[in-house]
Amino acid sequence: MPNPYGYFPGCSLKGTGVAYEESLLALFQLLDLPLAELDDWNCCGATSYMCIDECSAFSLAARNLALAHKAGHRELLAPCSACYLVLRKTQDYAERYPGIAAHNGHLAICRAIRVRHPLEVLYTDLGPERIRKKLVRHWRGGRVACYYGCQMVRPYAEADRDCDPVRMDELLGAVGVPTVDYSLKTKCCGGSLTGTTHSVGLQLTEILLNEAARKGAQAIATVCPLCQYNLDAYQSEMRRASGKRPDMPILYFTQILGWALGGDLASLGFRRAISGRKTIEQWFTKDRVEKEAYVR
Amino acid sequence: MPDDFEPRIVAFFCNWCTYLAADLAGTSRIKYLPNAEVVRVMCSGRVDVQFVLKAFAKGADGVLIGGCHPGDCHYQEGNYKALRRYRLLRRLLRQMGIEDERLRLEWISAAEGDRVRVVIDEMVATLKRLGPLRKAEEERAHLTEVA
Amino acid sequence: MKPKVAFYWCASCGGCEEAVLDLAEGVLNVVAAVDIVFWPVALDFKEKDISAMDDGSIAISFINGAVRTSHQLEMARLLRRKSKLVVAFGACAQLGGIPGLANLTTAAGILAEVYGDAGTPELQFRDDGHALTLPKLFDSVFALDRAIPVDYYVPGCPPSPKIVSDMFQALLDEPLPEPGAVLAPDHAMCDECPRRDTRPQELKLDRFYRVQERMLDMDRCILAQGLPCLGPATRAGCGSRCIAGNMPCTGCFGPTSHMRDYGGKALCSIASVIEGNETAQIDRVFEGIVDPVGTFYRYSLPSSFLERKRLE
Amino acid sequence: MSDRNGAVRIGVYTCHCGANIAATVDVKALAEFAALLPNVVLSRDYKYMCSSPGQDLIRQDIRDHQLNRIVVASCSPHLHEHTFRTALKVGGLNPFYFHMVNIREQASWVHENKAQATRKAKDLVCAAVRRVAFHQPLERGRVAIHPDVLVVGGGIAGIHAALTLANAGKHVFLVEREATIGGHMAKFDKTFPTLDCAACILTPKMSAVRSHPNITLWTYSEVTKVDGYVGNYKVTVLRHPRYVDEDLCSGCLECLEACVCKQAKVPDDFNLGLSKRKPIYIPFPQAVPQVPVVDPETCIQFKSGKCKTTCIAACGDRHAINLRAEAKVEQIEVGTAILATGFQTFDARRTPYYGFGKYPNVYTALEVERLVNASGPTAGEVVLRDGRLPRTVGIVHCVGSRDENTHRWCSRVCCMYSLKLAHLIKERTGAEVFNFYIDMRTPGKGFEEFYQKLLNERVHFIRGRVAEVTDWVFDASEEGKLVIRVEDTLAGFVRRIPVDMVVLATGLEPRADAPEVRRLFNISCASEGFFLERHPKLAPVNTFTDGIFLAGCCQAPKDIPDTVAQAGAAAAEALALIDAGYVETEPNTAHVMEEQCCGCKTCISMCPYHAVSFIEDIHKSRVNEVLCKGCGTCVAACPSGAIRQNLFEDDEIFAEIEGVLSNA
Repeated sequence: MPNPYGYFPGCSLKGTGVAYEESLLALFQLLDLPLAELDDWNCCGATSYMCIDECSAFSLAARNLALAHKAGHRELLAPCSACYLVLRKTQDYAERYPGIAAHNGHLAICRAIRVRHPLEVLYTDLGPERIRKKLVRHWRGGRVACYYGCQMVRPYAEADRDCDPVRMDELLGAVGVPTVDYSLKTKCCGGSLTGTTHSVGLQLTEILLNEAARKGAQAIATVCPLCQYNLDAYQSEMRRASGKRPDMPILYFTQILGWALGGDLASLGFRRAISGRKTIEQWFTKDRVEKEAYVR
Repeated sequence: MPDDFEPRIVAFFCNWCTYLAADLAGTSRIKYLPNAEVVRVMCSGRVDVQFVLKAFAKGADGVLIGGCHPGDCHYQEGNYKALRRYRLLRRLLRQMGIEDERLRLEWISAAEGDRVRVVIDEMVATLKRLGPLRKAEEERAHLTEVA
Repeated sequence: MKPKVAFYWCASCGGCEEAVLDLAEGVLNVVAAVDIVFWPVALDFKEKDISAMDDGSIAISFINGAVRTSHQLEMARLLRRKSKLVVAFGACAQLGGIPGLANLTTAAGILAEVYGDAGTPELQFRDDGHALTLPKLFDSVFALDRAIPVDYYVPGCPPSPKIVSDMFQALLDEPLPEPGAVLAPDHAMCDECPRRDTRPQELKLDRFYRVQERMLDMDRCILAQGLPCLGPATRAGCGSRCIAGNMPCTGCFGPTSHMRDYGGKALCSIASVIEGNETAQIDRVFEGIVDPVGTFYRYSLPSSFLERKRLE
Repeated sequence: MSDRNGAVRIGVYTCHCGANIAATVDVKALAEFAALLPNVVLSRDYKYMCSSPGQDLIRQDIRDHQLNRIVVASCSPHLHEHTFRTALKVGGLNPFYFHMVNIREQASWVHENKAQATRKAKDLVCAAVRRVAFHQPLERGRVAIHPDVLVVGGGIAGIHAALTLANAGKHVFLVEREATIGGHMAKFDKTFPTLDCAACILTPKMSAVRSHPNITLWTYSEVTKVDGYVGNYKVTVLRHPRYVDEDLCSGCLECLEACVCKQAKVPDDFNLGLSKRKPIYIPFPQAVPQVPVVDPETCIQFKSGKCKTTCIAACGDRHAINLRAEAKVEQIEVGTAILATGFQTFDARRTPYYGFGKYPNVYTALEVERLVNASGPTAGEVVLRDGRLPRTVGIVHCVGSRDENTHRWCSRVCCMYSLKLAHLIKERTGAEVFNFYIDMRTPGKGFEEFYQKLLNERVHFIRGRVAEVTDWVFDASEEGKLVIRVEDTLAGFVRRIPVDMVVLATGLEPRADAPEVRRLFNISCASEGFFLERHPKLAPVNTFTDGIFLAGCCQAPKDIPDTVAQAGAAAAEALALIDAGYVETEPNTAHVMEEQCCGCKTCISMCPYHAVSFIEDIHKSRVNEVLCKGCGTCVAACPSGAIRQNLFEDDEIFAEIEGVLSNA
């Protein structure tokens, strides 16, 4: 049994993004990659904190990193791109501006931890080839647009290339999922604007959905709970806003991989989807799975 | 130590890299602290250990040796000689109660004007923390018992 | 009438006294030539006898040993007053010598080192009416010329018989040498080293040894064998006795007149002939030199630029 | 010291340098301070010491006050040491009885607090006064200059420099890495702003090089080693085998026809892969020399050894083709060298948001230079990779220039070549052309007029840095196009402009191998990586290594006229040295005091130039003062202090150290 990755869920994965956590845990179990959730973790410090009081935000992040250090982890998994960015940024700033480190004791030690995004873990620690070998279910669904969002790749292009990331495409490709060339893969999903300046946020998500459809995608795969939520939750409003009637499933890459590797449907959180439920039905329903099992 | 302590640094700069970097800092109007005074030599390899000891003995709080980056020496390998002497000398200085930070060897190329600022300002800060090399009164006392 | 001469020892081991006797029968010529008025180690004269003499009535005082107590200082000053010429005799008087290494610590440090918690005698004590005052032990050791003006220097720990007899030659008949002269050749001893031709032109030492660590080849350059031999930096005239004994030169004859800080110059030179351009490798090479000060300033710390260890 | 040099009478001169020094250093106080220093008989301050009245002042005082030492506190010795030494000489004093104090670059310009700057200046002057007392009269040595010249790089800079020298009767070795000379210019169709044909002005010069009796042309070759010093460089050149003998080949090119590979399959580097070539090829029709090259990577004979070698047959009894040819090593001696190694264009893949390498219709400017070139892959037709004619073209300026993330500098030529390309594209295709620029930079003869001309030709100019080139569309009008997203900073909003073709105006950067070349010739690079000139204004083609000169873009981005001018200047500098016949060397060499040398041989291994040798019969070391470059490493290493260095004597340096610390 390899020693586990430290796992920092962050608020989203316990709330709006619970499907992400479910599928992530299921997938990592299928791949025998143990995760150990951080004990007594707190808010990562993203968004609101970061723009109101940076130092408090750093302190919050630093505490989580310090906890990970205390728990003896060398690596900390942050599935939410916002958490991932704040943790990484905190380390970077502690490095560059000793003043910050002075401000908060935790920062001194937090550099020892390697903050990682699950996508990058799957890609570098396993890689498409080894994942292909574990393939159980053959893809019967349609084409998928891989959408990475902005925070995972910028400014720290460590999880993937900063302007045209490809690792999700390659991983999904490895399990037979056809992906489309999607130019907006790192464009803004609307972020927290959907909460503050709703119309603008909506506009941004709509662009993403339309372009995906134009490129022939019937679903979008994401790596971040905020992106997923923005794209998933407001499609009905768009229906009202414009003539178009998008009803596109917005999936987590972990759900697709989990399904392909034979994960138990119930454990992959499909039922939590808001949009594109029909498509999801078609692509992932139980009977279809049994049929395949029978075919094999 | 008094707050108004202004460290004195004697800086041996090689003619082709570090001295030019200092000139570049000038033409670029980069501002740095006035505590370092430059003695120009053709190559860091010319810096005799005696020079460094003399400087410390005559009241320098720090000594800075500036040469070309490894592999870039205008005289091919003078800077390596400087490096070797420096490594052994700092051990001797340690025995004599002189902290490592007081003797600094830096590779600064002709293009690195701002590096001159960074190094000198850093060194001044460090020396202010360390305080004067010679705690004049009692030390004088020691050395003048026979006078 | 014969010139009056005085011998005196300050902080020294007595070897320099021996050195005079090392002249063997030659010492008789000396004795014949001079009238010895003071020589604590050999003859029973008292300090008061010197005090009684007229100033300048002694032709030459030969003082060996470094100055490290108030009494040695007094005696040095007394002899200076009474003598026309003062000769700093031997490494300790000339450079501070082995006792000079005490400048790595202080008087208190030394007493603690030597007596531990046995306690040290107080400076004053009396016994059936007699009072005795111990001289003050200075915190630093000084070469003789830091205490009094010196006319001539005779190097060596101890000076070799040849050097000593040459000295008497030089001082007992006219013309006298240049004031301030060191009475020995002014070039480095490599020149006289029996092994000089075995020194390679390309020397790149990849480690240093201590004497006990290596069986030395009898007829190869000792520096080339990885021992920090200071012959190249040290004044000639010793007759290469250490080399003959297959030991490296440790520099007792001190610097030539072309350098200012003996240890610094010697270090600078030896550090130049090693292997390695990266810090880590260089440091490995120097690991073999465990005590740089003891290696390069064994006889000359008090007369070096830094003179003594900095006070914490 | 006076016993050594007679009574020392020092004159100290403090320069105001206008306000450059006087503003931050109290020059009056400094002069008064200096007057009281030991051996100083006279101390003055003056507005500009380097001016001729300033120098006259020194000359006059030397006579009137019997000065025998001079200290000038002004700028860097690298700037005016020579000036003042000459003044001493004219004044009848040995020029080396002089020391210069740098209170401008290293005091007034770098400090703000006047009191502190003045204190520092005083210390430095005090040091100089103590030092100069020890100075000795010295004579400069002379080194004969070998008349031959090495020119590295066969672009327009190297070509022009080589021809200038050759026409002046000097022999030139021109070494070019590629199989042909011509460099980047050979790839261009027209040149701005005159739009005259690049080939028409370049190719005659190229063939002139080939035929010139005074030029030895070595293409496909590299300099691998440089030894020696100004006037006497020994250079090793590696000549890669091109497998076709330059002397035997008549340039008929029948071998190309004969090659068993009937159609060309190998991407053609000269056309940046826009066309294909055969394993045996000639870079371009006007290549010089007109001699094919065999590419061992792709030639069947090299790969399998089973080729019919029809090329050899075709060559017949000329026997020019020898597939077993091996690399040759040439050793030459030259007195001077001109580096004209040029530049490389910025790799557009480093800016992925502009889609180069992702969208086929995104081109680099250099590719388009080939497209518009009559002898290029499309014979001058500007067509897209799928053969379509572009209706709208967007030219993105400053790709890899003026950018924190790539290169900070302006590449100087992009604005103008973008205008040129805009004109040519419009002329050839009638397409609508957009320029996206940060600032239009047209500072050159006829440049601004050319810009006006383009405006009148109705080429569009949008001021704003392009955010991205993408294929995502808003509406049908953008279908199948590349969309350029940019903030139009004049209109004040973000625009989306759909185009068929995108041209990236990539900037100029130092060649990847610049660091190796720099070390080879022992010169410096500026921070951005271009070779460093000796002085930005006063010695723009010199380097800090005597006898090595710079020409063209290896020193900094520049256009063809500037490059040619600089090449001419470099040639002239070389000629000046050669025709003088000798160069005066600095006397700061080392010498052994033989009676003090103990023959320990420590110094021998110190010298990388083998200037120190051991004379067995007297058992002493000796310095060859011609070979000695004056670093002083052996001086520091000499254990018995028997080696000394002129101008950097121990006495002088110790005096300087005590001086700077005198009021510590």
